[in-house]
This record gives sequence, structure tokens and C-alpha cells, in this order.
Amino acid sequence: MPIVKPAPAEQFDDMGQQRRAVLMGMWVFLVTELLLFGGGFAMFAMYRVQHPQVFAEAAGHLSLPLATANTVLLLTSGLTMALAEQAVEAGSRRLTLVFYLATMALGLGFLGVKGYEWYQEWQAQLMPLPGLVFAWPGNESQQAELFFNLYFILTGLHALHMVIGLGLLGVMVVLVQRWRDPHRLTRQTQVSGLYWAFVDVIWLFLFTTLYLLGP
Amino acid sequence: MSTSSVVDADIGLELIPTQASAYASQVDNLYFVLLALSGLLILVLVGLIVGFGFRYSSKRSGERGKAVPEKLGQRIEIGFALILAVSFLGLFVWAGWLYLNLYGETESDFTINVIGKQWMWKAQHPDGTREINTLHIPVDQTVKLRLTSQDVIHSFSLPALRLKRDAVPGMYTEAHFRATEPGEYRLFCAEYCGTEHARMRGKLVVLSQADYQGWLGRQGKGPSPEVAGQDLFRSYGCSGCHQGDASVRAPTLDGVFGRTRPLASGEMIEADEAYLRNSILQPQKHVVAGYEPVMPSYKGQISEDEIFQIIAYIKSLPAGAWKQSTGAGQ
Amino acid sequence: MNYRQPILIWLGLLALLALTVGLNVLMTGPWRPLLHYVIATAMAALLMVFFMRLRASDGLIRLFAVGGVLWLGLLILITLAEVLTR
Amino acid sequence: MTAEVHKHYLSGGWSLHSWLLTTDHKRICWLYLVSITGFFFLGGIAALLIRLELMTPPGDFLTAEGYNETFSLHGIVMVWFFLIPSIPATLGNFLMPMMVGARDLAFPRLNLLSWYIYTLGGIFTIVMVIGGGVDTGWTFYTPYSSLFSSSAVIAAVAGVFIVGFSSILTGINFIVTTHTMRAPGMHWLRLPLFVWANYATSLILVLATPVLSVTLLLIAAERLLGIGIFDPSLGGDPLLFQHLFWFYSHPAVYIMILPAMGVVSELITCFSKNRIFGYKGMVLAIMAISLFGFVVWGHHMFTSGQSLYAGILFSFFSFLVAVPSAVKTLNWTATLYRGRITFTAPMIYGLSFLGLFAIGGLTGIFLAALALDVHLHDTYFITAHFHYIMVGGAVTAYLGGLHFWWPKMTGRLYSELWSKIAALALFIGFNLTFFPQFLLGYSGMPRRYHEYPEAFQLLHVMSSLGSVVLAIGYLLPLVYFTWSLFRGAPAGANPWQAEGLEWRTASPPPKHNFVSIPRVTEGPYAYR
Repeated sequence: MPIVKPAPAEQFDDMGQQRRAVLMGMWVFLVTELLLFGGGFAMFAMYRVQHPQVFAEAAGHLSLPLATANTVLLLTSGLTMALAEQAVEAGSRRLTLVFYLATMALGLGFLGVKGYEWYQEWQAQLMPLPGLVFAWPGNESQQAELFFNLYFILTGLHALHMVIGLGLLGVMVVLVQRWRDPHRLTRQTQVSGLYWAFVDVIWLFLFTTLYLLGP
Repeated sequence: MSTSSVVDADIGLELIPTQASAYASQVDNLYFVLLALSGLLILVLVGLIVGFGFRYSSKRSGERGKAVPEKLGQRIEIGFALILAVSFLGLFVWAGWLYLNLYGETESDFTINVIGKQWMWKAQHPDGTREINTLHIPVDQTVKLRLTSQDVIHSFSLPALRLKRDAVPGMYTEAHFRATEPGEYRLFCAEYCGTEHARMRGKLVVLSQADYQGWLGRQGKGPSPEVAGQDLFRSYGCSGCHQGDASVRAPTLDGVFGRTRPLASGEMIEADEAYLRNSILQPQKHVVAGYEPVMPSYKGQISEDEIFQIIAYIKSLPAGAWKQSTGAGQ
Repeated sequence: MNYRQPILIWLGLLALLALTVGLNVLMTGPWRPLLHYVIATAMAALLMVFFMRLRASDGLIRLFAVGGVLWLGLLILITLAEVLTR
Repeated sequence: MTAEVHKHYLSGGWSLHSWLLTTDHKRICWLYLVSITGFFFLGGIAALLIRLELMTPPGDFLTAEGYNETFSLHGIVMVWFFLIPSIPATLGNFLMPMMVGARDLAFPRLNLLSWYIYTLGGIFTIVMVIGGGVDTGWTFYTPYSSLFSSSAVIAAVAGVFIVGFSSILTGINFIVTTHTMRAPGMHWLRLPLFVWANYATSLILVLATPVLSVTLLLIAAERLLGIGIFDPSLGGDPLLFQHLFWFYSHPAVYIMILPAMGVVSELITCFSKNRIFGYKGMVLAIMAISLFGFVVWGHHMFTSGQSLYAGILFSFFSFLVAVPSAVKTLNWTATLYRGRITFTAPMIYGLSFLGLFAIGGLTGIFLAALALDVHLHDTYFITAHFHYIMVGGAVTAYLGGLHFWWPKMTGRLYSELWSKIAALALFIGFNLTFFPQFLLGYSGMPRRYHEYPEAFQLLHVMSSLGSVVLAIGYLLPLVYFTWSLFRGAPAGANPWQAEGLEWRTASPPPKHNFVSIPRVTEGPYAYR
């Protein structure tokens, strides 16, 4: 493979400066993402203390086994992504590709399970959308509806981030396939890895907040 | 568009609105102190700018002397900040104390229920008299306002009393006042609430106590809220579970108001208006210890008006009232 | 390549997950939610420090990460405090 | 000076391609300038319609719906499409890299993207809002916006949501640039206050905007899908929206005023030829304002039914946050002491800012005082107060900054006489418009009223007349700035004898700002 002499983009003095800038930019972006979800968490917290019983009861209607399986999938994809970062630094195109594809497969698996879970909730008539019947088996149907609204919005927003992440990985697979500028690829892989791990972190708190605060 | 339906109080422009209560004059005092302080600061600022502008204009040549040394500059900054902070602290305490007087718990002589709806104010007096967009109250009585809304957020604004309180759907808010000056004053909706927001206004009429009684007498009044509430209590089927033999399934409600009740969750809660309202609309929220959460919600079936009346009825029941009446019936 | 460290971290994460789910099934009482959040925070910390390489990053980036969490805490704490004292 | 002529950033050509695909921060500044000016005059027309309606007590010129839509348009456009991006996206974009001694921002393509997001989002909103009408006010309070309004709320909310991304990207760019792109020797305590102010602003943009985004997203979801989040009939909390909204929108006020403070610091030092009084104090004050600004949001909710304890806490912090602003005013004034003051147009704007900002700030104290706020909340007193801060403060500083850096941006000088006339017209017109509104407010007149009791007419008429003077004051610069582009005298590198890295390069600057990256050896404002 030809060795490309790394050159920074024209606004930077050297590679070190560019690397610092790119990583810092990504981290600041992740902070904004954190606060985007944070608004959702704040809402949930506020309603959780206002309607503690119904919210606990509603959490009991979600599928803990499926969510746990999903958490395992996502944590494992975090591992493969971390390995992909190592592989690209080690300069192994084949291994990088393998780990990228594994990460994508695990991510797709997560979305599949999530979709199945939504399907189950739809079947159980717990999906509060217009045109659908919302049949809550317990008391205080309205407050339960509030819980499920928040549940679908938060998990939906997270799934949207997963889809964006998968798109990003897809682009990266193509770039790794071409293997033009390894320095640049390393930087790009690190940034994608940060995003992917961040989506993991958000899921951990969603999992805790939505599934584990049951009765 | 005609303006005939809006009744404004007939008063001219008052830069300081009539002080219709002792509280109003206290708020004004705070206002005057702040005006004086701001005036002084602005005067000093403008004085300095104009003074420096002349004295140090670039058209005047000559040496300017040394700049202020950094140490001294820092002392000036810190000193200024401290003086401001201390005077702000005083203002904060003063204003906060007045605020607690307005909104906090106080003994009141009677309560007026106010409901905001697009685009009118509905008020109900303790004896059941109702009025729209006008509020009559007697002078020298502590009046408690209990506000809510049946659609969007409104705000009940009485400038002459320096009083304003939002009427929020799904919530009770409170404020109280003691008017000291008979007269007619303005009443506004201050929170933007939709198309006819600007027409959601009317007047506050403060009457002498005798005139107030006279005014009440002239109104074709309906049944008092307690009586109306009792009827509603039956027609909504509340009595079926809460009264008589069935009261094993649901707690009896005579004398419940103001008592502290143990909940199934182990907490204690005081049975105030907000609690009673919640119990009608979200019965499972605070289930009393020893009872099953079986009561259905009345949300969507009962209006805010009717809830006020049922609460009035429950409040009017002394402890043991039902036992006596059933006992007498045997 | 160094497989050891990432795999150890991953095993640690799975163990913590098993712990928190186990607690959910077995334990009751008011302290449980707190434990769940402690475990979630520990897992997030593992992810951030190792997979997101916070350990190797310069101090400034760590400051941003911590700052973001603090700000979120501010939002949640103050709104909750308001609701609970209403 | 050598006779050598550098190719400057404008000489790269005038093709559409060279503008719409540029990544040069200086050209992007011009793109922003054009969009922002468009939005400003649109919002201004709405303001004039409002003032015209309020000349007479009954609602005779506009219908109730028409009036409500007009003030909503005015608020939405002015807050989100003008004030928030105004100084950072134009002057900040042009100057941040030059002031830290860099060739460009850290992410030039992101910078261009953020202009596209801003402009397309803005045009989308305007088309939808003018076409469909939105009558919620810029605050979108629920449940009115989510359940009751029958206007194009979704479109407006979507537009603001999109523009939020533009703010976030600009914020990230400025933060990273300040941290990583400083020239050799440019350490933190040598940064001009303008850079500090924009840095602090960017922190707020990054931390607050996402919370607004998710909140607006939920309003859209509630209207579109019927997914109730703020719906009281589901047990939703009506105050929740206000908390989340003001968590962004109060700090947003500092997004508008902090860059203005930065501009004024540059103006006053340059035209009194003096070092800034208390540089460290100023830096500390900027950072304190931006961070403390996050814990005062509840002062918009004193009458709302929030907990009394929370009210007291928020009031306390609101008093506190006023202290650093006051210290800054002291420092600006003290900077005049023993200086050599010239009353150029930028300086007149700077001094106007001092007076107007002081009035706006002091009336803020009235509103932090709990009991007084209860009386003044949602009246014209509030309207007057925030216009003193946002128009008297932010817009005045924005214009002052434009006048100051115009020669740098274009290489041309504008008419001195006309610029002074415009600055004075603005000062007089502004006070005539908004001072009567303080009086209206204390006498009880609520805001957002399209008709009102006759007693208030006199003050309303004064305010409306003032707004005409104000409008002329805003139109004048448009004329003489345009004129100067073609006929203005060449400005030279440093027409004001100002200090600062941006004045050490040619006007207009070369493509990469400096012929060689400067080495910084002393702090800013080395005037003495």
C-alpha cells in the first residue's frame, strides 16, 4: 500500500492541531446530543414523581427480557467498534472491515428486536396513536397513556440515532474498502466510534429509566 | 367590530393605579425605592459619560495623567459589586416577603372560585351567586381567590390590587387580598390565550359590606354551592360508594376536609381542595390506606364548575354528619 | 492489536448488566432505583473512559464531558425540586 | 507601505459559485449579513403593523387573528432569525478567526452548512408562517399551542427546530476555534473581550439549544400524532413546557446580549484610546453571566403557580446575575476616564448602548423583585424592559459593530455625517417608542392586546410615533452602507488607529487573513 504523507487541512498548522480540533468538536457535539435526550429525561423524571404508581405499573408491561437482550447486543457492538478502532490504527484493512460489519450487524439486530418489541406493544393495544385503540388493563388509563407516549418518543428518538449511526457506519465501510488515506480513516473511525459509544450510553440510561423502575 | 360586550371600569389613565389595598401601597413603596435607586444610578452614569466626554475629548490636547492602577481598579470593582449585592439582598428580602403575603397561606374570610375559559372569567361567590367578567367584593374582608382554567392558561390580573395570578388548567392556584377602597377597577386577562384575548377583560367592583350584601340579595341566585354539590354528589353516583352501608368500599367523606389521611403508599396527605380535586379526576393517585383502588376517574365527565361545588359540599360536612342523618332516618 | 483490554471491559459491562437485571427481579424496596442508577452510571463510566478513550484524552475534553452531565443534572434537579415543593 | 497589492478575499470573483460554495468565513459573514438583514426588515414591518394597530383603542386596522399573527411573526422572526444569530453569525464569523490569529474557523465547511440550514429553515418558516399564520406568540405556551390554536404551529416549530441546528453548529465551531486555533502567544488572558463574549455565547448555544429542540419536537408530535405530553387531561403538567422552554429561552437572552457586550468593549476602548478598565473583571463577569444565566429561568414563572420556594430561589439568583452586568457598565464608563474620546458614529452607538442597556438592566431589577414582578408580569413594562435590552442593547451594539468594522470588511468608508444622524435618530426614536411602554405597564396595560381601554391611548400614540423615527433610523444605514460600497473612499488597513490583530492586516483582508500568522506579545487594547 502506498504511504501517504499526512497533510492537514488548509486552516490548520499541523496534524496534531487538526486531530485535537476534530475530537473536541465531536465531544462538544455529543454534549448537545446529551442535552437533547436530557430534555426527554427531565420530562420523564417530572412525570415519574407526579404519577409514581401508574408509571411503575406501566413499566411492568414492557418486556424486560427483550430489552436485556438488546442491551447485550448494543454492548457487544460497542466492543466490536472499539476493536475496529484498534484495527484501523494497526493498519489492517481486512480486520477493520470485519469489525465494522460486525458492529453494523449487531446494530441492525438491536433495531430488529426493538421493532419486534414495538410490534408486541401494538398487539397488546398499548400504542397510543390516533386511530389505534389504547386498552390499558389497569386504572388511570390517561396517565398510563402518558407513560407510553414518553416511552415511544424516547425509544423512537434513540432508534433514530441508531439509524443515523448505521448510516455513518455504512459510509465508513465504503471508505475502509477504498483505504485511501489511513490517517484520515483513523480520525474518522474515532469520531464514528465516539458517536456509536454515545448511543450506547444513552441506551443504558433509557433501559434503566424505562424498564427497571417497575413495581 | 363592536366593543359593546366588553365592560371596562370607567377610569382614566393613572400612571400609578389607585391603591385599592394596603398591599398595593406596599408594592408601590418598593417601586418608588427602586425608581429612586435606578434614577440615581442613571444620573451618575449619564453624568460620568457627559463629564468624561467633555473633559477627555480628543479635541483637548494635553497630558491625561496615569491610568488607574490595577489594584485600585480591582478594589473599585469589588466594592461596587459588594454595595450592589447588599442592597439587592435587601430588596430581595423585601419583595419576597410581600410575595409570600400575596400567595402564601393566610386566614381568609371567604373564598371566591374563578374559572378562566376562552374568553371570559367566571366567578362564583360562597353563596352560589355567579357572575361573568365582573367581580363584586366587599371592602375590608380578606378574600381568597381560587383559580383554575378549563382550557388554556389565563391570568387574572387586578392592577389596582397589584395582584395577578395565572389560571392554569389541571391545577388550583391561589391568591388573596383585602381591598380597602370601594370603587371600580380594571380586570384583565394577562396571559395570552388566543384570538379574543384582548376582550377577556372586565371590572372589579369593591363595595361596602352593606352594599355587597344588598348586591348579593338582588342577584337571582341559584342554590348555594353546598346544595348544588350535594345534588351532584348523588347524580354522579358518588353517594353509592362513599355514603351509607356501601362505605366499606370507599372512605366516608364527612369531616374529611382538612384532616391528614394515611395513604396506601404509606405517605400522609392533607385533604385540601387540590387533594379532593385530584381524587375526583385521578382517584388512583392517592388511595387511602385500607381501600382498593377501584374508583373510576371522572375526567372529561365533570366540569371545573361542578368540582368546585362538590368540594364545597364535602367541606360543609362536619365529622359524623352522615352518621347522624342516617341514624335519624332509622 | 490488544484484544485483552476491550474484552475485559466488555465482560465487566455484561456482569454489571446481569447484576442490575438480577436486582430488578429479586429486590424490592425504596433503594432499588438508586442502585439501578449507580450501576448504570458505572457502566456508562466504563464505556466513556475506555471505549470512548476519555482516559487518553486531554483534560479539556474530560471537562466538556463532565460539564455536559452537570448541566443536565442542573435541569433535572431544579425542575424536580420545583415540582416536589409545589 | 509597499506598493504591493494583495489579493483580498473579495477579489476571488463574483460568480454565484464563488459565493454559494465558499468556505471562507469572511464570505460566509456576507451571506449571513444578507439573510439576517432580510429577516430584520421583515420583523420590522410586522412591528410597524403592530404599532399602527395600537394607535387607536378598538381593533380597527387588523382583525384579532391578524394582530395575533402579526405579533407572533414579529417575535418569532426577531428572536430566532435575527437576534440569536445577529452578532455571532455576522461579526463573529468575520472576526473570531482574525482576532485569535487563525486562517479560518476550525470547521469551514460546517460553517457554510450552518448558513444553509439557517437560511433555508428561515425561508421555510416565513413562507409557512405568512401563508398559514401562527398565533401562539414566540413563546408557544402549551396547552394553547399544542391543543387549541388552529394555526400553522407545526411549521413554525419545525422551522425554529431546524434553525436550532445552525446555532449549535456555529457554537461548536466557535468553541473549538477558540480552544485550538489561537496564534502563537495568544493565550487566554490576551484574547479580546469580543472573543471571550462569543466564546461564552457559544457555550450557552451548545448547552441550551438542544433542550429547546426536543421540547419543540414534542409540540409538533403532540399536534401531528396526537401524542399528548403536555396535555393536562392526561395528567400532563402545564408548567413542564414553561420549565423546558425557559431553560433555553432565558439563557437565549444572554446569547443576544453577551456578544453585544463584546462589541461595545471594542468600541469604547478604541474611541477613548484607552485600555479597558479591569480586563480580568470583565472576563470574569462574562463567564459568570453565561453560567449564572442558566439558573434564573423560573423568574418568567413567578405568577404561574410554580412552587413558592422555587420562586424565591429564582428571584435570588436573578438579583445575583445583575451584579456582573452592573460591574461591566462601571468598567465601560471608567474606561472613558483620562482617555482621548472621539465621537464617531460607532462611539455614539457604543455610548447609546451604555445608557439603554443600563435602563434595561435596572428595570430588570424591578422584575426580579418578586412582588413587583407579580404586578408587572405580562404587561407593557415587560415589553419595554426586554426591548431596552434586546433592541437598545443588542441591536444598537450590532449596528455599532457594523459601523466599526465596515471599513475592514469592505475596504470603504461611509458618510460620517449621515452615520451620526442615523445613530442619533435611533437613540431618540428608540426612547420615544419604548419609554412610554414602561408607564403603560405600571398602569396595568397587558401585553399582546389588540384592543384596549381608551385611557391608554395617549401613551400608545407616543409609542407608535416613536416607532416611525426608529424605522427611519434603521433604513438610513441601509442606504449609506450600500452607497459606500460603490462610492466610499478607500479605508486603508486601520482607519480608526485601533488595536487588535484584525487591524494589522489589509482591508479587505487577504483570503487567509494574514500574510503570515502573527505572533502575539501583549494583551489586547494596548492603546496607551
